[in-house]
Amino acid sequence: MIRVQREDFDVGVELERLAAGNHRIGGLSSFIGLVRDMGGEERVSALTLEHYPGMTEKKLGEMETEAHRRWPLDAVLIIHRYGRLEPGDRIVLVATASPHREAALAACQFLIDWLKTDAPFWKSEETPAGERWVESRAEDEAARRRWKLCP
Amino acid sequence: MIRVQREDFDVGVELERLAAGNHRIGGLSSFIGLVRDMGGEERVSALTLEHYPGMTEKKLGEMETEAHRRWPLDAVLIIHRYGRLEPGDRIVLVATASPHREAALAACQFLIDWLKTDAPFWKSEETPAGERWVESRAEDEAARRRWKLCP
Amino acid sequence: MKLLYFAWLRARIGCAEEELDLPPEIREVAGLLDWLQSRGGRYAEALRDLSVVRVAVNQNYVGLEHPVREGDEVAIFPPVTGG
Amino acid sequence: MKLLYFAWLRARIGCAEEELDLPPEIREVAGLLDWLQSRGGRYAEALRDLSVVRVAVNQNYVGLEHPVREGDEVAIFPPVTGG
Repeated sequence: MIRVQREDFDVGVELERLAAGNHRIGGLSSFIGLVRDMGGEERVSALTLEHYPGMTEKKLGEMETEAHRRWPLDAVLIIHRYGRLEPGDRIVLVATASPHREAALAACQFLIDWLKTDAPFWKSEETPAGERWVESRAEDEAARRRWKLCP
Repeated sequence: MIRVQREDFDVGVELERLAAGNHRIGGLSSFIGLVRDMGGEERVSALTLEHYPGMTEKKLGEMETEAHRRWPLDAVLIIHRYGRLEPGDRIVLVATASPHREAALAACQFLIDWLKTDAPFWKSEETPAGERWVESRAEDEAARRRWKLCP
Repeated sequence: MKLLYFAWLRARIGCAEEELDLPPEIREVAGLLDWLQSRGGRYAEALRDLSVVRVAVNQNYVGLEHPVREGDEVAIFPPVTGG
Repeated sequence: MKLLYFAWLRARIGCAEEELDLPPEIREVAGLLDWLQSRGGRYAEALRDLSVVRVAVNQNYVGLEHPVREGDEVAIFPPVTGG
């Protein structure tokens, strides 16, 4: 399941719901991305996430489908927020459930790696020196390449 | 932090507490192990987890220390339950928090892999054919070897 | 054709969305970007370094040689930084 | 010496914990396991296949050649299956 929203989410409720009633699930892996108070050397007082409505849902849906194709998963959840967020706020939740831990763990890592390079979100940070757009990281491209995805 | 307990735990509360007030954290990775209703071909109606009090805490503590040595982590949490559990019940929570997602994800996988082969817990399953002890899996040993831990 | 701009490309061009009557000689993304640069001013400046420009046609990432047609939704933006 | 048994080893031996006056000729884990097997009955049966037996001395995993001493806590159990 895919959700793109301004509002915060309740991690406990979301993870509970993901596995509820499905006793085939043996492993539930999750990753939560949070707003940090530092961006490089600069103190960050807030972050604004812009996205491309329509394409965001499409790309996240493709990622969900590809994860199901690669691993035996019982459930996938991606929630990504947009709008203005402050340090400590949740940005993203990726969760995967499978009979076996290996599949859940690998799929969760795959999804967050792919999401970092391909989900159309952009961050701008509020710093003492003014507002600035976050630059993409070469490490994120390297992490994506691990999964042998088409360009 | 390490906890070995009979009682269930609240995933939302635990993860919230792990990151609370620390705005250096950018990634929070977690794994939850759940009781499955199948063990191989057999239907499992319940599971009893036995452990070695004293050694369990010692081994989990060593795992926490080693994770901190290998990755820049702001927090580590391992909660493992013992006693009688039913399908869908939570068994274990491993959670790791770091400024960067790579460290959080790798450390979480490392901890659950190591825990599987070295934390002194044993499962017995209640099946229609009677009670039986779960056998260890060769895949778990292989997963452990990935991390180049001493034997 | 609908053109969309995001993040600093939107901010530099000063526009989030515009309708364009595609000049008939433009058949590919590369030609579209050339044509936008040729408008000068904010466009020329924003699109100066194409190594930091990504393009999606109808919500799929595409390369410079990808065809563009009247009726397409073309989005132009920097490398993404979500998650 | 304190001996602890867990899981099916505990169930087969029918005992979770016992105190043992270590015979002075026993200096290593291997010797201790031999000696326990030589008790016969449930011990001999439970310890028949040492490939599925693990040993911890003072809560550390050890091999068959590890020394054992009076006062040690020695635990004998099958491969672990938690998590």
